[in-house]
Amino acid sequence: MSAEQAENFGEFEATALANDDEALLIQVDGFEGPLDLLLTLARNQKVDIAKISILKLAEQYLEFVESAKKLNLELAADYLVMAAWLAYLKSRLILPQEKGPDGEPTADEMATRLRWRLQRLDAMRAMSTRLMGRERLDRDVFGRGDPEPVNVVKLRTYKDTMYDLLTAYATDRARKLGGKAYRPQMAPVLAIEEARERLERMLGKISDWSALTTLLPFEWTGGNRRRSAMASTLLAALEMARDGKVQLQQASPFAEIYVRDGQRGQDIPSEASAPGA
Amino acid sequence: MSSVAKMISEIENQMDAETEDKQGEVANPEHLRMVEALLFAASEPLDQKALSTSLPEGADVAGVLKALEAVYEKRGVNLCCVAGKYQFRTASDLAFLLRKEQPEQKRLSKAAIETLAIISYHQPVTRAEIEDIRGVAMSKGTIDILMEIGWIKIRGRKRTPGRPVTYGTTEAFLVQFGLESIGHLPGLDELKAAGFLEAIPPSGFDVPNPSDELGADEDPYDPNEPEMATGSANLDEA
Amino acid sequence: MSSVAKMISEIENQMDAETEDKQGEVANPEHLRMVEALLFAASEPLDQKALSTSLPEGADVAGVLKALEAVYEKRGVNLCCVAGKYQFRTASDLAFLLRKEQPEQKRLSKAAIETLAIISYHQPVTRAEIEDIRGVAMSKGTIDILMEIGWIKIRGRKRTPGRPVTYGTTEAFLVQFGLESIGHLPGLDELKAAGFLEAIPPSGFDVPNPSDELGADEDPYDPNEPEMATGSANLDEA
Repeated sequence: MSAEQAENFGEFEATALANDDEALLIQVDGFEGPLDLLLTLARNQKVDIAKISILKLAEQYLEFVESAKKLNLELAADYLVMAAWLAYLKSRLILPQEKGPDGEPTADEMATRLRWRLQRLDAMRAMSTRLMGRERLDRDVFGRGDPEPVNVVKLRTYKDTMYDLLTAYATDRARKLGGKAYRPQMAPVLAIEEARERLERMLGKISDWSALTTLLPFEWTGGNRRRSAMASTLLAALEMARDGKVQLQQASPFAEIYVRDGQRGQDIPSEASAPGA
Repeated sequence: MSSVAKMISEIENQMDAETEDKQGEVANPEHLRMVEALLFAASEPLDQKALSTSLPEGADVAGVLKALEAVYEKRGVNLCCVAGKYQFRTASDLAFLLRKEQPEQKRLSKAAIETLAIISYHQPVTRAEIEDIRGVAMSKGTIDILMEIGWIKIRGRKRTPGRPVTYGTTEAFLVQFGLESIGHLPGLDELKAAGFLEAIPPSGFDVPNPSDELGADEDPYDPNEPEMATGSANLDEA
Repeated sequence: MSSVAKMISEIENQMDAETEDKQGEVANPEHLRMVEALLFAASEPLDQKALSTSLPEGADVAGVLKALEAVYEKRGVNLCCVAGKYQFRTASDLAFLLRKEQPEQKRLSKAAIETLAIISYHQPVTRAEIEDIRGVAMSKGTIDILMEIGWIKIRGRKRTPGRPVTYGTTEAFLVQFGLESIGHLPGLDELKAAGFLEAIPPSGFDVPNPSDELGADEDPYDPNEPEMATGSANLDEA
């Protein structure tokens, strides 16, 4: 190891990278891979990288790898791959120029390519320094410390329509008039007791034979209401007939049923004189 | 001179007046820049003491602030002093720029739409009457909501003990519900025909003819009239 | 004339020059105030489109921004264009006043900084290409850290075997580094002239620019596309 190298790399240490993809590899501290190592060596030649001697560089690199081996450092595989490649390049650079096998680039072309890569890495390093050296927000320059947020004003519109208004009015009014207590809706049925009471009250007032249909309550008209009134009144009349309070007669099935007070005479009206048949 | 340049020139004139007030004392432009940056970046208003610790020793912070105030007086951003502390705020006349309107569609609550319906049909109507018609006590919020939307208003006072205020609907109400006038609200027969009511309404059901005119027992509303004790209505009184 | 007034007068002269450039077109002072207020109030940079939605129709937003940039050029607060958007920022020469003594939250590793630089100048760029430039395999953490900070993003896939994903920088990167666009990266022209931005490996005469646009051999990134095996670069191939 040359004195110059010792000065630069004498203190390198091996560091295991924990919690990393490369955890099992040993990295030479301070170097970001073989190209970085080459770039550092190239800088030590103190000439423009564009004009650097690749042969000298290859020798330095190989020397470095040798010294690492002596220190029992296990180098990461990519350093060794680079070493092998550089050893090959070195051998070709020493030999007279000739094309490699299968149209492989010449040693000079390979050297130029390596030089170019080193220059490019060097340039990108410089750019990263320039980039990070820029004035950065919240470190060098600052935005408004107390921004005024945009007030969101809700513009309310209502979807309620005339229909909603009228529905509300009708249901509300109906509910109030219906009283506050719950009232089940009654089916339109005339109770038999009610029909019998009615019939009993009417007994004194009806004349001789009266058609049952004429005795139905006036307000029980139409459809189911009338049929319920008819059925209940008939049942009431049958009950009263059983008790002997009324007499009933019907000329034929589905014909008009006649009612009269049970206290009246036994004479039966003829078909012809039956009222309202 | 361009109009912008003219505007700036005006500021300059104010500035001159400002600095003359101080008898030749001139705000240091570099200090002006510093205070400008400090106030801009600060997350809270800064007082003179806080500013002077950042400025070079001996800087005339008060003078700089005065000058800055003048510079920004007519700008979109003003230098404001609140409780002895300074901060930049956007000019108050531009507040509308920082407002974003977001439409939102809503529906009235059941109680609110029912109350609105009763007010519309029974106007002029007092709170007690509304409660009597609805059969439930009304929460204060219901009337407030309808007032806030602008669909109802206080229209008068009833000539009854306590002189309770009477409510009625507004023009905005007519617009919302597509009515030409309050008189165009559908009557009993129309409600029946449209199926809103049973064919045979419960006895005692009547639909009033609402009117915008002052009622016979109603006085116009005078907002300056001292409020009388207006306890909640006696339901049995109505 | 006081020195402050003189300073403002200078601004005025700049402004005159500015408005003359535009051949008599004068930035409306009221629009100037509006843009000033909007940009001052916002915490984020605003683009011309966002500004114009708040301004009266037909307002010359670009002209107003130019005028405003001139007005604030020498002030403690400057109008900056970052990522194609506009934002007021404190003048950079006043950083010493404002620099907060907070330790930089996450000190980026050398590898991360280099990787960021390579991605910003070479975008769209694949992992293999980054590794080729740096000459070393990249640890997964490096990309992750930059992604987490929000400075880089996956932007597409290269139309090469394996369809590797391509990386690029984000808007947050431009905002953080005060760049108007990728094209404003420092030293971009030097890199281009030296041929260091040539496609990797050098493919001929074309000198691609770093670009937000999809490259010719790049497909937009579809996060749902199944990931292919993306081995690390072969160093011996280079």
